Amino acid sequence: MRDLNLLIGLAMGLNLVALGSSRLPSIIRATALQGVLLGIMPLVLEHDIGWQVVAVAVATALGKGVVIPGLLQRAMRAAHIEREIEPFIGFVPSLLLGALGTIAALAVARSLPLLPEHAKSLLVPGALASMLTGFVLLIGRVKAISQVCGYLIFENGIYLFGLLLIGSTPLLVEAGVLLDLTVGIFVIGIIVDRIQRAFDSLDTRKLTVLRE
Amino acid sequence: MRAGPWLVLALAALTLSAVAGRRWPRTWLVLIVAGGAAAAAASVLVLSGAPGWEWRGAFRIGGEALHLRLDALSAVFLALVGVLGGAGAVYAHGYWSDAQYPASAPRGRAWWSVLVLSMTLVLTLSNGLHFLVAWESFAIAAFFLITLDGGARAVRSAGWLYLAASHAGTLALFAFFALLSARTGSWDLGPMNAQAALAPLFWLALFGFGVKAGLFPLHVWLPSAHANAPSHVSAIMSGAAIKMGVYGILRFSGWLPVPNAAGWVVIGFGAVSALLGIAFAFAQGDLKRLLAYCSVENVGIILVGVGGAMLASTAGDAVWGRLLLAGALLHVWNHGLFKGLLFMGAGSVLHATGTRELSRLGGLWRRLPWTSLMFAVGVLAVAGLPPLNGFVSEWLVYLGLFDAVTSRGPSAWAAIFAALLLGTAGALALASFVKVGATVFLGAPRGPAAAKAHESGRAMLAPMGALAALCVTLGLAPTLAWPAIARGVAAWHPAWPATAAPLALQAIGGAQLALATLLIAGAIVAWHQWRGKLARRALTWDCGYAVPTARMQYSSASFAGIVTGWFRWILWPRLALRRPRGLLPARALRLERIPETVLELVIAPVGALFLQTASGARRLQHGSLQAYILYVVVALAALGAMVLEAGAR
Amino acid sequence: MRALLLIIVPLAGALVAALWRSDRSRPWLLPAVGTVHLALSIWLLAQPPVVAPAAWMGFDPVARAVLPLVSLLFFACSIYAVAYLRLRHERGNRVFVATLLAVIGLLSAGHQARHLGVLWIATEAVTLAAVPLLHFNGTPRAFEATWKYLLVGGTGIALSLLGSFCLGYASMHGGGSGDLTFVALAAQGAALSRPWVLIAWVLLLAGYGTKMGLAPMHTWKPDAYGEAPGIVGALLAGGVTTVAFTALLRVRAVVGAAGEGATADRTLLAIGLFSMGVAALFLLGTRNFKRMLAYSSVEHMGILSIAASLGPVGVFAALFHVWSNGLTKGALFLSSANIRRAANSASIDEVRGMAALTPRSAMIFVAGLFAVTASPPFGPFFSELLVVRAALGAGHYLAVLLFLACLLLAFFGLSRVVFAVVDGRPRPATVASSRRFVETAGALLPPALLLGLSLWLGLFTPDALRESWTAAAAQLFPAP
Amino acid sequence: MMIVLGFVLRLALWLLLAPLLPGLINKVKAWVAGRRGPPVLQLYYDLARLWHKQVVMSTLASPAFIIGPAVAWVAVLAATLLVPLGPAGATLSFRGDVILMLYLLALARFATTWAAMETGSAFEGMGAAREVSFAVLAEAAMIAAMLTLAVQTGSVSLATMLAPSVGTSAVLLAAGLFTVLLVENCRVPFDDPATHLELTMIHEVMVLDHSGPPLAAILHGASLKLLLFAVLLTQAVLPMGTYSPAVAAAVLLTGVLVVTVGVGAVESLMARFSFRRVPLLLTTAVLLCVFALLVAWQGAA
Repeated sequence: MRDLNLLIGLAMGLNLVALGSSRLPSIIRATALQGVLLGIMPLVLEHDIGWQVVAVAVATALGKGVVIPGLLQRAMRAAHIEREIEPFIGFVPSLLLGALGTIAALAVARSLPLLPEHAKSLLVPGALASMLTGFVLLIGRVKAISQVCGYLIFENGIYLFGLLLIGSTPLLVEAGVLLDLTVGIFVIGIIVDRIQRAFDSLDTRKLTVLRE
Repeated sequence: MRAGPWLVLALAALTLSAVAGRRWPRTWLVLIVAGGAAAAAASVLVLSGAPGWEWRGAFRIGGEALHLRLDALSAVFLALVGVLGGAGAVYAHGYWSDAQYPASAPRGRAWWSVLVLSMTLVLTLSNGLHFLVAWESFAIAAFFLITLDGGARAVRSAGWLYLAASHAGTLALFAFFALLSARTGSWDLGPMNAQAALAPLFWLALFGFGVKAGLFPLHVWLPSAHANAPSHVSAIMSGAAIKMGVYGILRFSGWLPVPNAAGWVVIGFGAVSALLGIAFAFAQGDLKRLLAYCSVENVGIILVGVGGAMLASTAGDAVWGRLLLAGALLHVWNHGLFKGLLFMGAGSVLHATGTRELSRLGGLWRRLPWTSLMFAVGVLAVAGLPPLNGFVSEWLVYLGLFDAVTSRGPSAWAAIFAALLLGTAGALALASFVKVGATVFLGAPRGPAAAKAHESGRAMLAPMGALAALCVTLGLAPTLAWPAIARGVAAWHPAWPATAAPLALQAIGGAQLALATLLIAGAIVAWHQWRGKLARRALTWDCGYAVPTARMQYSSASFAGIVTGWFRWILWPRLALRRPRGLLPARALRLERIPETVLELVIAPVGALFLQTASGARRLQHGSLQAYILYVVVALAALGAMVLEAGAR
Repeated sequence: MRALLLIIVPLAGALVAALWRSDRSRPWLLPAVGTVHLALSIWLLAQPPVVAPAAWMGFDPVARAVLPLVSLLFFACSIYAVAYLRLRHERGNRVFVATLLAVIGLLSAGHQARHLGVLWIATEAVTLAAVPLLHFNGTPRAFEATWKYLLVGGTGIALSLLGSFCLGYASMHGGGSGDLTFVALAAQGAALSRPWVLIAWVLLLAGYGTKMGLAPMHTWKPDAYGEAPGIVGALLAGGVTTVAFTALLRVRAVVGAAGEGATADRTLLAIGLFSMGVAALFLLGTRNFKRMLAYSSVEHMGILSIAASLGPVGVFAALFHVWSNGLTKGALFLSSANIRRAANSASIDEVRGMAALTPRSAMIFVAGLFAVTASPPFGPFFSELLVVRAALGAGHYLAVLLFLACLLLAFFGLSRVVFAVVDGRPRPATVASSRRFVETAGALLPPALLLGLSLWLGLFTPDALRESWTAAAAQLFPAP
Repeated sequence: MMIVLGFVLRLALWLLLAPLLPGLINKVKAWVAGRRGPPVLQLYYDLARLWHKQVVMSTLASPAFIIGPAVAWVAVLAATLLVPLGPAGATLSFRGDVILMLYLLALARFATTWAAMETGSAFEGMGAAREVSFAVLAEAAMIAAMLTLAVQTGSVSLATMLAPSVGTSAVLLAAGLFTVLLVENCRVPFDDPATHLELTMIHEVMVLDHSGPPLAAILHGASLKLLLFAVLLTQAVLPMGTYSPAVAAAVLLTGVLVVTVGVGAVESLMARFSFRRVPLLLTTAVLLCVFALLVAWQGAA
């Protein structure tokens, strides 16, 4: 349990890094690292580690930690952007929001009716904090890449919550969920790439042609 | 003889005519006249004492078994629909012919059939679900008929306004029938007066049907729709279609219990409609718009009768209620006939001159003698003057009101109010139709269009002649119509059985006949005697002014000027004025426009408010994905709060 | 097995399409699969199979009440697609045909899913599979629409995943065995942890509501429907949204079993009314007739949501409305696609007088307008009347008032746009562009068929369908 | 036989007596002004002369131009048949005849204005417009007056309505009806039958183009209408039912004379109102009649 909480704590720290950083590479890196951490978690959580669990862990770590960040980095280089500029929610307010959110997540998780074995775990607060971070990035950032990272972190949060159910849900379902999530992110990555080519930019302020 | 076969025949002929309408105009004409005649025959049978006809089929539509019913109340309206449907079709054959309107004439015929068919169904269906279906298809058919000449922007916007208003009414009926069926557990319609809990539903029906009937503040769609529609369509819209609203109000105040205030409200709105409708009519400068507003007045008169009957039935089934309802029902017929006639006459004028502007017409009696003659009959009838039919029904309503006053019950106050307003409205109607008749047909032509006018063909004159003949017949022999009307009254209120014509009605019939004889004799004598003394025809004397021009004639706006001033508070006349300046003024201008007050000063601002809200809301969808995700978060929070609040309780 | 064929045949078709060589003959795979799919689902509708209670997938009453509609819609679209893709021969259709077939296969899976996790997987898969369809036109606008569809839709889908987890946790909290089929969850009943059930409901409502297009999560809809080809719009509006709706119905049944049905109904009613209001306001102002259809879809999703909150009677009406709305919307999307193609624009500022240029499509478009605004005798009239009656029966007078007011405003907005497009005198540029478009049978028959079916559905609702809706309502509201 | 005789007698009474009234009024006016004035029978002479004159018709006018006056005359005459003459009663009486009477007067108005509009003259258009406009308020006052009578007597037939028990409302009703009489018959202060300034006239200006026998019909019709109103006013105000036949006849005759003299007195003492003030006076008449109605309602309760 302590190992798990340590990993979750790290992931929560990475949330703050992603919120506070203005440089896109560091956001991508923080997201990637969080993905790898998430990949490790099932190994820590499960008591009897079969090949399926290892496969899921490796797939998660590879997908979230390597493939998608790689895609994003390629798009970033192609678009020649390094920095997030003029975000809708500034970096300091984002960071404050993130910190407050983390505290709130801890408080809220305490008031939720959790099973006794989950009461001490950081899984629920970690999930809430990551989801909040994801939302802040999705709502507050201008560059498409930051938004995709936000979406990834948001999904990481959900993944963390899903770990509560590990062991009680059939593996087939878990694998399906994972596959869907990965494909989803992959498709998003592809679209980002296409947008970069079509608009020659990844600034979402240019993506407001469709409006009332 | 039974009415059922005739009705089935009518439905079949009308359905066939809808199919035949696009390709074969003559077949269509034969079928629709046959259908109209069969419908009228079925109604006449029921109205002359044949048992009412009721039929339940095993055939299901929308999950409900077909249920048709023709009782005396439906028959009163169905007879009118049959007559106007047939007459209007004949008129359309000349007025909106394939030669003149190759694109829209076939469509017009098909929709005409649908309109008449669906009105027939509205009057006979006895199932709430099917009633709504027929009601809406009637409304939509009317919409497509109004916009037959879709090229003109005015026509399109008039059509849309009609459609929008009609839809608002239909939605009220939607709620009405849904609530009715939710309360009773069945879509089937029929007498259910015993269930007192149903009384509040009347307000929904009053709104829904009131929109269609053109009750005063709900009339906003009516003037422009009736003015811009092709004239045969205006004729059936004003003559029969708005009566469907009256039918609805009557039907469901007869079958359902009504709240105690219903009679007061209906008689109040009726009286106000009568007065304001005719005040607006008098001020109009557009021939067909004037006629349209006059329909508002006449619906008001009808509803005064209906409201009075409701008051009487709550005041212990007082006898005067029957007179009022009989007057209202007779006025349904009368108004249908003379307004159909007038709109057809207006159509002939429009056909001949291409304009509806009173200020461009004039002196048409010489070029359109037959149209003028029949229009004059319509004018006399609509002004409620003896010895024509308009007077008889108004007289019945007045008599009922006077009786209500002398009975000195609480409803006397409503009757006093209504009688005063009706009297004023009557005088205004006379003024309006002197104005119409004079500016269109008398004096000198005010423009080249009027000077080169030509008389309409026989297909247009014949139906006008038929309607005029019916107007005269109903005027001179009201006792002929009485049994029919009395059965209609009995169908509305079973405790008011049909009796023989009251003595006073017989007397008025005799008086009408005698008066007509006297008038015709007087006219003939005068014409023969005095024409012999005709020294010469000369320029109008005009106090000696020797070079009169047509533009010096009193115009429509100046004729109505005094009364427009009195009703300034509701008419809001808009004036564009350029005074003559200098010694030798070159130009001067005076334009008066009467706005659609309710539409422009009430509906339009409210609509603008909605549009403003809408455009404000539309700014929320400004293309920024970040905001869209924020909305998701907000929705999540709101839903969470709702659930929390529910949990807290 | 027959039920599984509904999924396998299209997916196999997708595989074949991906491998097929000829661009010219490939589109014919669509009607081929469509016919088989339709035949299968009608057979299943007439003779429903027995579904094992514990099965993860199955053609149960809820699937039976909705899936044939999707099948029908796909059939019409597949015929239309042949004509459409012939017009668009300049663009390769390999991806388009393959993904279209995959979408219908996954939709069939989603409708038949009886397991919380499987349901989510299938729904998410449909969302992703539809992406290539959306940017078929390959314009920057199409990519922008896809981007928004993906991120807003993705957020929603993630929320519904979280909701599913919460529901799973509620079951675990109540000592559940880890069986996440809806039957098992409902069987746990009051044992489910209520707080977690409620949290799950909120998340699932927001999540699947995004997929359905309930306001304020509807924002992707106008963009996606506006930029995607008409067939895609028809399928999204009539098929994909219904998966999310049946998902909500299934979850609502579990929530009801846990004893929180009333709370769920309150939220459904509120979000439904809100959606209708938002849609009505947007309809009043929009100047693009394809976006108009999207807002109309939002409005009808609101109606479904309201109906779903009214108990078994309401659910019956809702399922009826799923059918009538799906068919009518299909006709509108396809006829508007014709008009859009002929006029080369979807803005009412540029398009008018289409009654003269594409008379038959315009006629279907106008008839569709009356149908979709609940004018009799089309299907939506009857279904909406049932909804109103159910709401009045439940005593929701204020809600009905708002409902009718929204219908009226929506009618104003819709009729304004439709008549602006149809009436008047066409612009010269429109006349020129319409010369390149011919109203072929392939482009006219599908919308006409759908409209005809909507009419037929209203007037003569087949007993088999009524019975299937009743059975579905009974499945979702089991008699105590 | 008696019925026919009575009918002929009453008809003769109406037809022959009517032209006397304008002569009386003019005599009163002359007397007040200290002039000798035209003979009382002047209108009879005028009518006789006009009857023999030829007719001139505007080139614009249709046959209705000369039929109109005949129709108007018949209509007024028909209206007089409904009005009871004190003890002699009415020729025709039935429930609701009061409304027929009002509408017969309206028919007369319609025919006159229609004929006026035939000429296409601005002057006659103006007169017609004024006539029909002021009639609107007069009509409301008449309805209110008739309602008052109906309330007082509980009847809706002129024969019984016009014999009310005298009530407090009589004064109000008298004032209201007298005003209506003045406007309906185009007397001062609404109109000035003596002036020849066209712009200020109502009735006179409408008949500018009429000549010969039609004009005679118009003039005679106007005098009939005046008599009708005078008879109506007298009987509406006085409790005719309480008198013996002879007294009643005398009272009616006196009443008509008083009304006639009253009209003459008003014309001598007042100036014509400006047109802006006419509606005000008419509204006052309406209000007087409505108040009379309220008082009658209270009194009869």
